[in-house]
Amino acid sequence: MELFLQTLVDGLLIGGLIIVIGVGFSLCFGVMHIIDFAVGEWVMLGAYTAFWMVRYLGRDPFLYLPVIFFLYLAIGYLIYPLIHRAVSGRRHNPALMGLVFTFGLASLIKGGALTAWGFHVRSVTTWLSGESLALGVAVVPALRFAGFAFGVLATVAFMLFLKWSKIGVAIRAMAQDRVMAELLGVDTNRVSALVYAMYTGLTGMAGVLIGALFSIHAGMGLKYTTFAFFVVVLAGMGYVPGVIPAAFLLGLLQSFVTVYVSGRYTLLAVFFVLYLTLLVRPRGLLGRGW
Amino acid sequence: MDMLLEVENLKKSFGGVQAVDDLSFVVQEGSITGLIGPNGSGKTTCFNLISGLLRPDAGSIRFAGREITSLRPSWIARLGIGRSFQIPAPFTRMTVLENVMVGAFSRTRSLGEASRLALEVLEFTGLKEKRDELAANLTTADRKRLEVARALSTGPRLLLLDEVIAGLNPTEVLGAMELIRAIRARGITVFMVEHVMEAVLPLCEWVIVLNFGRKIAEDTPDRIVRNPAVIEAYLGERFRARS
Amino acid sequence: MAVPLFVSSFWLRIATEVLMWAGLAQSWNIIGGYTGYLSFGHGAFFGIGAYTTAILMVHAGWPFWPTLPVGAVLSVLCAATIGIPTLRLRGAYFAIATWAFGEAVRQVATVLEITGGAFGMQLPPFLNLPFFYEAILIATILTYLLAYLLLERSMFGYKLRAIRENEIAAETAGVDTVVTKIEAFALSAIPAAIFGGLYAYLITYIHPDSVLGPAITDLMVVMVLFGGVGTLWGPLVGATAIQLVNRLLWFLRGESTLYLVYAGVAICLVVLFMPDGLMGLVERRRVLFRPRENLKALLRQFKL
Amino acid sequence: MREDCLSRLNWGRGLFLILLVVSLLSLTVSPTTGAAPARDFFKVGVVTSLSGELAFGGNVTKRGYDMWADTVNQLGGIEIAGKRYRVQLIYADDQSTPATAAVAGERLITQEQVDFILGPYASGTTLALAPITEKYKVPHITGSAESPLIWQRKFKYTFGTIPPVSINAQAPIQTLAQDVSPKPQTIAILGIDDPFSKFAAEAFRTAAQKFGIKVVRYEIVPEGSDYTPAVSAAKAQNPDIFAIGSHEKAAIEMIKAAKELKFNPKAFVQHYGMTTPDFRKGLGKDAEYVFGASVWTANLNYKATILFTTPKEYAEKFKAKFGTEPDYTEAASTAAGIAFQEALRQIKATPPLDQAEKDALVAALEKLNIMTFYGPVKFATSGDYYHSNAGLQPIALQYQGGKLVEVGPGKLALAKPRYPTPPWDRR
Repeated sequence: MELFLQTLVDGLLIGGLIIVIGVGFSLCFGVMHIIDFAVGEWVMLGAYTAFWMVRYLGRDPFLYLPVIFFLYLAIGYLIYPLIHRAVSGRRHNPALMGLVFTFGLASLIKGGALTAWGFHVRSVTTWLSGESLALGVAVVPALRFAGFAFGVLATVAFMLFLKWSKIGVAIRAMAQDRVMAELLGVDTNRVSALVYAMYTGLTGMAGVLIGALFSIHAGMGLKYTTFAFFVVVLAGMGYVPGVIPAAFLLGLLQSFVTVYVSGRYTLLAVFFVLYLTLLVRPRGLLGRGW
Repeated sequence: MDMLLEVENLKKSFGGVQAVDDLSFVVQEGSITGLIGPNGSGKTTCFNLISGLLRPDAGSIRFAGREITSLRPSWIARLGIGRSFQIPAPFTRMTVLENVMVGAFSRTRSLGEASRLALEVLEFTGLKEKRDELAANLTTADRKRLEVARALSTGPRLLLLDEVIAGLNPTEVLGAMELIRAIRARGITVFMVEHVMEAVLPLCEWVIVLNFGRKIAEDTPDRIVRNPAVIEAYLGERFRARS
Repeated sequence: MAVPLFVSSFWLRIATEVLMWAGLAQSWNIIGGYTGYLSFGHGAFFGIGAYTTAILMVHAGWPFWPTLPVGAVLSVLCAATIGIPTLRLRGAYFAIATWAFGEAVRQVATVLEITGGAFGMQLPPFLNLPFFYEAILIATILTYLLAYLLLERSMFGYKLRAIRENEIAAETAGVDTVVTKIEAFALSAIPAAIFGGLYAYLITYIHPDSVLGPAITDLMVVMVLFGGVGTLWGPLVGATAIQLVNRLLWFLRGESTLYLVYAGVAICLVVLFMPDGLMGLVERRRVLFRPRENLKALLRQFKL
Repeated sequence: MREDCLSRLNWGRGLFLILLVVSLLSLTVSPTTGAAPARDFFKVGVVTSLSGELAFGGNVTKRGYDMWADTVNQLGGIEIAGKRYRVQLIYADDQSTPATAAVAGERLITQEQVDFILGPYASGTTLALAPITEKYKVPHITGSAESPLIWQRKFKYTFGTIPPVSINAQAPIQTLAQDVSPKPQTIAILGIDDPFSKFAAEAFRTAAQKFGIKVVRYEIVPEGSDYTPAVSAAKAQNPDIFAIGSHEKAAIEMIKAAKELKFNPKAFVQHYGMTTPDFRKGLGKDAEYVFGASVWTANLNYKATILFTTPKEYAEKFKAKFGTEPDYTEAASTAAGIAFQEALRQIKATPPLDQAEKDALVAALEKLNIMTFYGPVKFATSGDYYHSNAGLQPIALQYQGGKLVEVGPGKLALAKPRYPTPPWDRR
């Protein structure tokens, strides 16, 4: 029973972290119809940025969360025109080119990180590292809880922003129908740029937490790309609220398979569920996808 | 004359909008039938439902006595319904001939035979001279012709034409009307959505009028233009002033 | 008749590699280039071929040649399994599903007993390099011949290109797009599996990371893109250029991670400025490489 | 009519294709490896990972090989029958992939015509290189690869100076079973799914069973997964020993997870991974008390005569040259060079080596039994560990006061093992 509760808690905590990546990624897809293969690489870059900032500026990596958010917001905003160019109508198959472009971007970022920083494993320590809370019989690592809380809060804040702000309304309009939004006077190019920027900002920020929880190395992105894909398919591609249950499902799937079956089959179980979803409910578990 | 296409109680909604609402009509074999209505009245949706690109929420479509509701578009095409698109959708990096050959593969598996069939269609539609041009390089009028040619190449009994005349200059309009008549002369039934009344009225033998997804009238063209409901909904001031 | 082009077995090995990549790139081109559906897990078929050959030779004692068709058939079955649910959906789903498939096959190979798990597998050594050179040469020629006959000279090729250009229009023109796409995907898996089997026997040691790693798919995509998507000779040109540059860099600088950067930059630049690849430049069909205009267009987009 | 349709399809292309087929098929070649030109130095090929995933380890072997070559050349070369012959190392990067390792071997042997080869860092690349050296009958010693798979294959021309991991990893378990009290009763083993780590985990299990420690959980998880659930599951068994079969990266994450979960077994056991600087940096004071294994440290008291007299001397010279402390891989790589050097001296072969001399070199290596600063080098000539170094005894290490200390097994101990490990907040 104790192990069961601990497994449940572990799973939910993993899920909480994945939400942040999933929300940005899903929205990015909903608005721009582009899958960003570099999603894991933004996580990796965020983690490295935190590492270097702590190395040269000292203090706790959590302090740099806002800085990193705005840094990657800016980077995303500057990269967007390139993506726009890749998918603009002058090409024969814009959607294909967009995919290939982000694929190349991922290779570029990963290769750059490997070349610049090598295969060393780095880690950062926060004031919460190694601390834990007791929740009944289960132990809740404080850092994980912080990650979870951050994930949930960031997602809620983001949803509120989408719901209430003027630009949020434009974003939702675009996610529904791009052409219609354009006709209604939404500057789709600007909105897309903002969405991409927010997505890179959020993902970079998630990278800080992931880096603090695990270790930081250039190859860490691959796993989060897989998770992001899993989450959006389960949520229904482009359906942002679906990300929350999907991420928790992924977390629970991981922890329960590891504990009660074997850690070797964890990723296989994830892939199996992904395939089953595509087969049976391609529009997501809630059937609300694109 | 037989009924080639029978549509019964067809319904389709997008989100909260009822695009096609309880629509029933028939198209007689060998006729040229027009489908008209104001913008957003559900004409193209209706075409998409017939050609299988959309699945209806309710209702049935029968073609030559056979139920075709919810069949895949390629099956419907092979059964004998060709269609053109309002916004021409040529295979841009293929030549005019190759474009039409793709449709001809519905009738044959041989390259040579497909090429023969395609050339014949091109000759008929007046595109033979341009057979080796890339589709991307065609003028708007030629693209519309190519749409028709590709639809014809599948060997249809019923041809759905979605605004093949709109956007053409007066000479081209005459050419297109001539082509449509020639198509019917070959025994192919034509069912067309069109905005340009100057073309619809002389061409069609029967006209169906939609508004907000519902059929508000159907009749011969000369009677349609005098139908108050139609005038009210659609034709408006322009035609009243002329008549 | 014999032309002594290669003086040492080192260069013969390089030539063998170039030919293999040319064939692999073409296999990706069938689905990614001609059909316009991006398979980001194509390396999985290479790995399935490699493991099939290894398992049949090591555990079942088969001779080499009959293992190749078995690997090809298995790959076709896998392609159909992945293709049937996802090729009904939009291209983005297919990209994700194939990517996940690639990762899943790697996981399976790592977990199973019969594949040797993370220990990899060793095949009986057969170190006759000219044999492999000629076998791979023939496989590559057959791949190109297949591509030429099926994609450039038959009904199937027309249908694929129609799907790439406009899927809805193709469907209404009577092309059963789902079946055609699944056929194309299954077809594209065959050469990949054959090369996998040849590779396994050539290197004699295979491991989940070496035959199922993401790098294999990456390279196929880069090579096709660089050479020219959806053209017959593009993959050959791209593979030759990229693999030679790869080996040259290795020879001169020996920095393999920098190579990832070059590949990434190459992909991005090709997408942005040269979407038809080298073949596009050669054929002067659409030279988008006009630096000044491109720069201006880019700057315009910054004024948001 | 058919012509109409096909006229656009360029017949020239088809012709080009046919020409290509003909010209390429006509290239029937046989590899030519003629006799090497006369020279008065030994050409030594080195295939190792200078780039890619294993570049860090590859550079470790490179330092070891360089240390050997530079020291030999400082003395004027290898003395053979009264004359000295210098050595020249020629590096070929294997990019951490088997395919490139094979090409690299091919290049060194056929292009550079090297006399013998010093082998790669990793087992996977070694397994791809060994068939090439076998094909050309070129002697090959790896100073690092240690997977039992290499030795099971019984390559005639391939040797290794490090004993297989399946032997080494037993050392800390043996120490815990025999040298501490009360003796631990239970062990949970968590391994990573790569060849090296999996062999280590299996070695832990074998040793535990041999020394009467009950294995309460044994699990292999894939690299890069979230280890917390797996550690939770291990914790639930409340074992005395928690053993981690992995490289340093996963070990760091697992120990972090253990701390967060307040999992406090009486001993943490790792093997080579814990000897790396990354491990200590990554964990800080949480690295304290962790047990590990090695085959060599600078503190051992071997007495030798060839090139270096003691481990201490080697370590000092190494530090003066490279600025870092040598670890066991660097020492083993240097020892690989020494093994070649001694075998060459015994058979009195002078460069360039012809095939008969290369075969004689292999025969001499099989008979070799020498004492070096690295310890005894004697290659097994039969059994499951064919051609691996059977002379060495593995050592158990522990972090004590931020330093690695030899704690066993038995007489090899230079300090007493600290056991049991205190709770997390008192380290």
